[in-house]
Amino acid sequence: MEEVLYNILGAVVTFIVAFVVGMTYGGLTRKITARVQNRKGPPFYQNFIDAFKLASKKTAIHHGVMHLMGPAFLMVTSVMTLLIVPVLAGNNWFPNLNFHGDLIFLLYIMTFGPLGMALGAGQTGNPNSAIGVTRGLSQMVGFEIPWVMSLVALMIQYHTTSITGLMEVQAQSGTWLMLSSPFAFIAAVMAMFGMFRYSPFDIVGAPTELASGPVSENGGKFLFVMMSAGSVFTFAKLTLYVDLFMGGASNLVVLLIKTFLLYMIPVLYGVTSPRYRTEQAVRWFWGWPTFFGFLAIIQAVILK
Amino acid sequence: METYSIIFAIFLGGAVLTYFAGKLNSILQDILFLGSVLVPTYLFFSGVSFGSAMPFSLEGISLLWGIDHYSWLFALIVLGLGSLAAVYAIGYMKGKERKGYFYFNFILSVMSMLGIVVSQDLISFFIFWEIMTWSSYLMVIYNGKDIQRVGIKYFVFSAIGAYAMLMGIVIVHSITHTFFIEDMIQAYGHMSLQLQIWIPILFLIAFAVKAAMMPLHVWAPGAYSNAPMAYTSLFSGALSKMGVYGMVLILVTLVSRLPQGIWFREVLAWLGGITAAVGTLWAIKQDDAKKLLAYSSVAQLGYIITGVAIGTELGMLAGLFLAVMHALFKGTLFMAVGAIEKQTGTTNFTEITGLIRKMPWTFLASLMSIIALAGIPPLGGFVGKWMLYESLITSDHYLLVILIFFASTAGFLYCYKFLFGFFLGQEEKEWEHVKEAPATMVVPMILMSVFMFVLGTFPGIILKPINNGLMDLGFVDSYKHLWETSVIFNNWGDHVILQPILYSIIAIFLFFLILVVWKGYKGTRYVTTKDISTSGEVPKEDENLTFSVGFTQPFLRAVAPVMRRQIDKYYTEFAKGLEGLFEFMRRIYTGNAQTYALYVVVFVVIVLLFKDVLF
Amino acid sequence: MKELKENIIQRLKTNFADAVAGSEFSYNRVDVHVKKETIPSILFYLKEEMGYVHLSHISCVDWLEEGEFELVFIVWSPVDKVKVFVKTRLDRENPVLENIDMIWRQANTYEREFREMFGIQFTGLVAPDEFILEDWQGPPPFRRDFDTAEYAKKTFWNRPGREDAQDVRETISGRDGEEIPDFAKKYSR
Amino acid sequence: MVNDKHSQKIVDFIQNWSRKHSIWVLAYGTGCGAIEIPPTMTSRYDAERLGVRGAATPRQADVLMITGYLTVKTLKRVIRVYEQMQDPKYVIGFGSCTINGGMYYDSYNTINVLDKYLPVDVYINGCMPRPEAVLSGFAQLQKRIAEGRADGATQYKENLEWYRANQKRIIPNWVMPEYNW
Amino acid sequence: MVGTPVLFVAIPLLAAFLIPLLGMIWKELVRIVPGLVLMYLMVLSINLLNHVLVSGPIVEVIAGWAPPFGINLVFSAFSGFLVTLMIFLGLVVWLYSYRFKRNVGFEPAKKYFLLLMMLITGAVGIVLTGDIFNMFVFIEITGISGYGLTAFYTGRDSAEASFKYLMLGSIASTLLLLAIMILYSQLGTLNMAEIASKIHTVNPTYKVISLILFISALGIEAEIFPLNGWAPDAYAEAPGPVGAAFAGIVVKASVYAIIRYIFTIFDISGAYSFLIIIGMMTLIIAETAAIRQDKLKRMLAYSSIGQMGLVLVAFGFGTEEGVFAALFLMLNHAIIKSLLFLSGSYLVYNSKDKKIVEVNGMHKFLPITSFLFALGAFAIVGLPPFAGFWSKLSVLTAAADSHMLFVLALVLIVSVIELVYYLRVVNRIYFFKKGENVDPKKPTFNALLAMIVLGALILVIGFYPDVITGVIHKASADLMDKTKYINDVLSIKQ
Repeated sequence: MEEVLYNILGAVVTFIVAFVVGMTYGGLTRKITARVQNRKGPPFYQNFIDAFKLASKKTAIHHGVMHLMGPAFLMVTSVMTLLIVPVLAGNNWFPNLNFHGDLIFLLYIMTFGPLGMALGAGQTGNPNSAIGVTRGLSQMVGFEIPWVMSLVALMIQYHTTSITGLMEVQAQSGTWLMLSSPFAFIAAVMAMFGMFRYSPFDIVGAPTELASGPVSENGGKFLFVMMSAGSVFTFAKLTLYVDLFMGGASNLVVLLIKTFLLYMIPVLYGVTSPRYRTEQAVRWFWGWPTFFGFLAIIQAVILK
Repeated sequence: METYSIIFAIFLGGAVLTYFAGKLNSILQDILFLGSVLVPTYLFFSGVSFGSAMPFSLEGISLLWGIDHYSWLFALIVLGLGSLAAVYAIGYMKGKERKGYFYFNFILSVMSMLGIVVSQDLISFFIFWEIMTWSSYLMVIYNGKDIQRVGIKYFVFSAIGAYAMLMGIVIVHSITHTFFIEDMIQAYGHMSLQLQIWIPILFLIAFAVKAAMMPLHVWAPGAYSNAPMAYTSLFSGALSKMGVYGMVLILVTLVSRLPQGIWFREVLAWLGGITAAVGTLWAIKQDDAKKLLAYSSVAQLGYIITGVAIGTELGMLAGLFLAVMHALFKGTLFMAVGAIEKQTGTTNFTEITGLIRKMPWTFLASLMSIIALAGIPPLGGFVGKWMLYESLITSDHYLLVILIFFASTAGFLYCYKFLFGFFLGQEEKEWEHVKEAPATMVVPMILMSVFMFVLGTFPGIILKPINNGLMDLGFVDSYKHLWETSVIFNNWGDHVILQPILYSIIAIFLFFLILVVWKGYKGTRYVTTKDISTSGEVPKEDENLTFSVGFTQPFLRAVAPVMRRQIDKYYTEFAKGLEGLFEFMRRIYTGNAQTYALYVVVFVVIVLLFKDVLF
Repeated sequence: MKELKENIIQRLKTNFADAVAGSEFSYNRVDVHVKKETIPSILFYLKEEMGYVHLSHISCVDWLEEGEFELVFIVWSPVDKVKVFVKTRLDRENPVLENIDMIWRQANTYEREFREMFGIQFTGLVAPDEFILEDWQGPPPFRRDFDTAEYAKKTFWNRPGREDAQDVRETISGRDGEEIPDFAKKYSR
Repeated sequence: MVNDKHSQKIVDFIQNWSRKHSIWVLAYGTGCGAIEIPPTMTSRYDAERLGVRGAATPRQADVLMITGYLTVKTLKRVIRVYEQMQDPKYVIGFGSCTINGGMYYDSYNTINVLDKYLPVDVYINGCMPRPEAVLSGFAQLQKRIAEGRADGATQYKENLEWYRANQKRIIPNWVMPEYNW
Repeated sequence: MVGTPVLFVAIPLLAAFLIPLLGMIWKELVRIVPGLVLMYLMVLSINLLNHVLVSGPIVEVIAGWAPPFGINLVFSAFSGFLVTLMIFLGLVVWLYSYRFKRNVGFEPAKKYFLLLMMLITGAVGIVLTGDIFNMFVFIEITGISGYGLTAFYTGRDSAEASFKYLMLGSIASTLLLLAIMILYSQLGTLNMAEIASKIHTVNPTYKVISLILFISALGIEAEIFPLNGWAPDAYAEAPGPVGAAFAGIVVKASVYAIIRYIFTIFDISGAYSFLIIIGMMTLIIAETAAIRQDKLKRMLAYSSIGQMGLVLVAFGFGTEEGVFAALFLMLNHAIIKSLLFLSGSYLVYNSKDKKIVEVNGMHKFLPITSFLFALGAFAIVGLPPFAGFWSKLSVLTAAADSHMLFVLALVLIVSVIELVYYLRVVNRIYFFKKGENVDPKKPTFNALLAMIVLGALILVIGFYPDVITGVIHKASADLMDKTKYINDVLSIKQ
């Protein structure tokens, strides 16, 4: 019983850390974007202000049950992902749930939220929402291919399908997988562009085009929950990448440095790129990233 | 073994009686129909024991009916889904014409599928197979719509498959001189290599046709969407599983003993993967729910075939588990479409929108089955998908797993399209009158949703029978028991414990539900979907803003080069060529007496000239 | 070119008795005055027989003093490279003309505009009532006897005492020669 | 605790502070003034440093900016957009046209005074106001929010009948849905 | 002993000649007498068949001359089975056309029944006789009545069809006579058993030429490709019951003759493979031709030709299994194809062109007829659990046991084609809208009864084939045993 309480407490702490870090990263992204565009930009805590404002905003209307539940779906996914990904190796305050974080399970639980959210967006009846959802799903089909290829390459090379297994491999050999399986890393990073939906892959939100897409009918508290879920999700995904390719992290500072560096790749790529069309984006993912995925698999088969 | 005779007698008698009862009283007909499906089901599960068989003989051929754990599993699918679909059909068929025809064929289909499962000899297997084919064919043409194309295509493909199987059967018979499956398995080891290769191929063609495998799947979309939905749930859920049943039987008992069997498996697995991908892409393109689900069925069967074809224990478990799940969720989905069709009169996404508040239970059932179909935890579909991927990865199918994953991810598009098209989007005045379907239609759907949920957390309930069945078939693998009641393993030792996942999902979900939704629900009120941000424009009452035409166009543009090649077209070209040839043949008979006389003379002369060669 | 123009006028005159040539404005323009009953037939003739396939414009002039509207149909031929101005006059009190949008589909838009802005009725015109003005209740606003300032004053009445906004004008005029503040200097180049 | 005046005050202060520093402007250009928004937002004037950023839909936005003249036809849409926005919400009247009609004072189809139809929290004068003026307008709005004086929405609710009467005076066919926030 | 085989020839022949005379007494007798005769013969044949199955064949000597000098009739298990089948079909056809007179008037009905009885006489005679020249005579009787029946509707097309039949029939007679001449010149006997016992002494060249002539001659009657040009026209233009009679009686008799020559009389082993070749050719070309037909009866005719091809293939295996399959197929084909002709002719009864499109939507007007047609269609393509399946299975099993996998595959492919064109018709009957100027005619009660009897037989054989397979097994064993036949016939003494 104590253990369970301990775990729950740890989960709450993990969540708070993820929330704070994710929000800060968001703010930093805006700042960096502004600097790249020769602007001063908002302060790095701007996202917290926005979130707080959204939370304090009145939310008077809804369009039905699925609309109400959409944010909850998203939050569940974020938290589940966070709980399954080992945040800090061997640290009791950041437990993973009592089983191995299995990669395939993770891949699927990660789609749970966006689909639930999409249902919420669908019920609002806004055409922009539906367009955004289909774009998002199409893009997902695009980037999941290189992403899965890189994961499969790791799995077959090291004969394990769990994250902890891959972390153990790195701990034992002493080298990060991004060095020993460079192609897998490249493919995964390219897939990451799609995952974080920064420009040129921001076709889902597409502010001037789709009126922010799926979230267009969500204001106030809905948007607050989505924003927090997004932040947590961002952190969870970054942690997953760090665990898989950068040997995990033993303390929070190292984790922050690694995740931040990783995060900058899509952000910096994004601020200098215009937006793709949907089919262009999908095809982009089936081009070079998939090629690197193939290379990763070939390497894995050779080194198996 | 009286039970078998009684069961089949009830089926047959019930079918005929039900047909004629329609002339007397509609309600009596319904009761008879239900009785003639449910009573045999009860008798079967209470009265039939494993290992006992009923031998008898017909036309000098000894036949044998019996059941083992493997066939029991499929009997469970057939009778379970059959009973639920029968209950559903009562509601569905209310007020429709040709009720007797429908009931008759429904009962015959259930009977024939059970017959296939209990047949321990090839002849009764084939007879029931053909009864299944024509009874389902009669259902496909039930609507009388497009039958010269769709119906005949279905029957021709089925017939090609069935005749291939028949050829296999008689070849086996010419060697063993009995029709028992047991004897075929015994004798297989002593056959010549050529026969060892050809006999499985002949059988697999038949099963591949029924399981809608590429490139023999072209009948499926039309047939599934043309049959009445109450039957299609059975058609797609159980009838297509008969192909899987036979396939596993052949793969395990025959092919696994062949050194070259690995090629069979690879080819089948790849065909299954391609089927999944192609089916998914075409499902994405459809604007009609029936067609969408039909292609989706093709795709799902692709997964199942891949699972059973790779042939490791995990793969077999995955394939058969997915088969059970597919019966559940695709059955439910077709039922949901049937309910919507009954209530609104159409199944086109571009016409219907916003039914969620009108048909909440149907929506719930559809949502559950879609989640299961997409393979998202915590429902049962995930377990099957997980095992499939793990089995593919652990058995070194690296590229196949990518293909399957592609199909599965792209599947989200049509999953969402289905839910969005019917239930979400703008609520329209046109559909304001729509009510929830009657209880007889809703209850089976909800029941099946519950099963899906249970199987998602405790897959062991069904994995154990699957495992027993595989053992009964003589399936040998070095890894034993890769499952527990709520844990799934792969053979590298990685595992997922399902219970805590479910609990944590439910806990977190409830937490946020209460925190956000409930709090929000109290403070908020419902507004119609006309009240959306449309740049200030006020949508008119009859104006539908739902985005439903060309829903997945961007994605389809991305995959356009693949979609351009349709297998159906090649078949059509081939058929056209054949018809041309036949036309030429027909012209041999000129209708001219002189020509005929000439033929006679030429015949006699030629035969006389070549008499030394001929005689 | 001159011969061509002569030829055009000649042809129109022979076919339409009421056609009167107008004064000459520029080298590629021909003006023709007709009665309003002739408009459909002359336009049709121009399009089908003489190759004036392009309807460039239709304009309306309010001759308030003469109590008439003048409608000008400008058609153009890509072969002749000549603009023909077909002009007609309508009674201002009861402006009715036959609909010609079966000759040129795009005439429909012009006709709707004239109907709304000038109150000219086209017999047989099939189009929604509203064109640009939603819920318009006043007189047709493009007629010269429509006093738009008065209408605006009446409909969008101003704040009492602020009708002329004199104080604002004074404040603004007082700003002349004011120094530019520092923060603004950086940007105001 | 909620009834406690002091804690309520603190909460109000924090809320106002966050609202002040996070102003999401609905991207809804009604007139020629819309062209002044891009320079305000982009590198030269960079309104984002004040927390001002664009929002795509009324549901997410805090501020409705009436950029320039407002025709009768547009007014209808603007009212609808305003009513779709969620509390707290503010209106900025932008340019002379919103104040007294500006150069369109005698036009038959543009309104003259915006605050008869919508509660305006801040007017920015000028024809057109330059981005500096826009920024100063935002600063003014922030000040009013911080002081808790930006209560246009409350006024609108309280005096709904008067506003409705004015609106209906120039939009005779009132087909809009009921007021919802 | 309740009767002798000679009655099978004598009674119908007598009845045929008496029919015009009886018609003078009472018009109704014209259509009652044939029925009575056939019923009597039916009882007789069943009795005899029972007897024969237990105690061996009956050899009847005519005019007191013992074989090999006199004409003899052999009622063995094989021939008895066929005779019973023919008589049964004759009975069904009679039942079906009992009310014929009411529609067509007295004179044509008189001719019809007369010719029908002659047809049965001839066919039964072909099967029973033990003398090749006698067989020639019976073939001529059959042929002449066949020409007459084909031209029954005295129209232009009927006459043309009849003329084609007549022309090819004359060629057949010529060839047959030639063949008989060759054999007689070599052996000096016409008795089948005698020839069979002496055939090994004949010069192979004469033997082969004689056989080829026999096959060519009989092949015309048995509808072997390319000798079957008359068949589609004749079937299409003759009345429905006549089509059934052709398919069930005439063709069966001709096939019997071919089989008798190949299996019993000649000892040429190559003949079996020749049977397979021509059988396959017939099967493939007839079925592919059938799919492109637009007239119902013509389609059925081609289908019938194809089935006979399959029968020849089954005989061609030369094994007892093959013979069993062929006989079973003949039985099923006789029943099912008769049913199809009988019900099909009502489906297009009043239409002008007898096109397939004119059966559209008939199930609403002729529910039972339509159902029976569908049943027949399902049965003839070999769908279980109907009768056709078992015979098709036996054919396939026989093929597999003879290791003729190529034949097996071809038969199955052709089955798919067959399936397609039958399904098209059934779909039309049940799911298409009725054409506007089609006026369906309700079948008469006895016609319906005849069809229902056939339909019931299909179901009975389908569900429980054992009722008939015992007899067929014995019949096939009988055919295979050549020496027994020779002994049985030649041992008869005065």
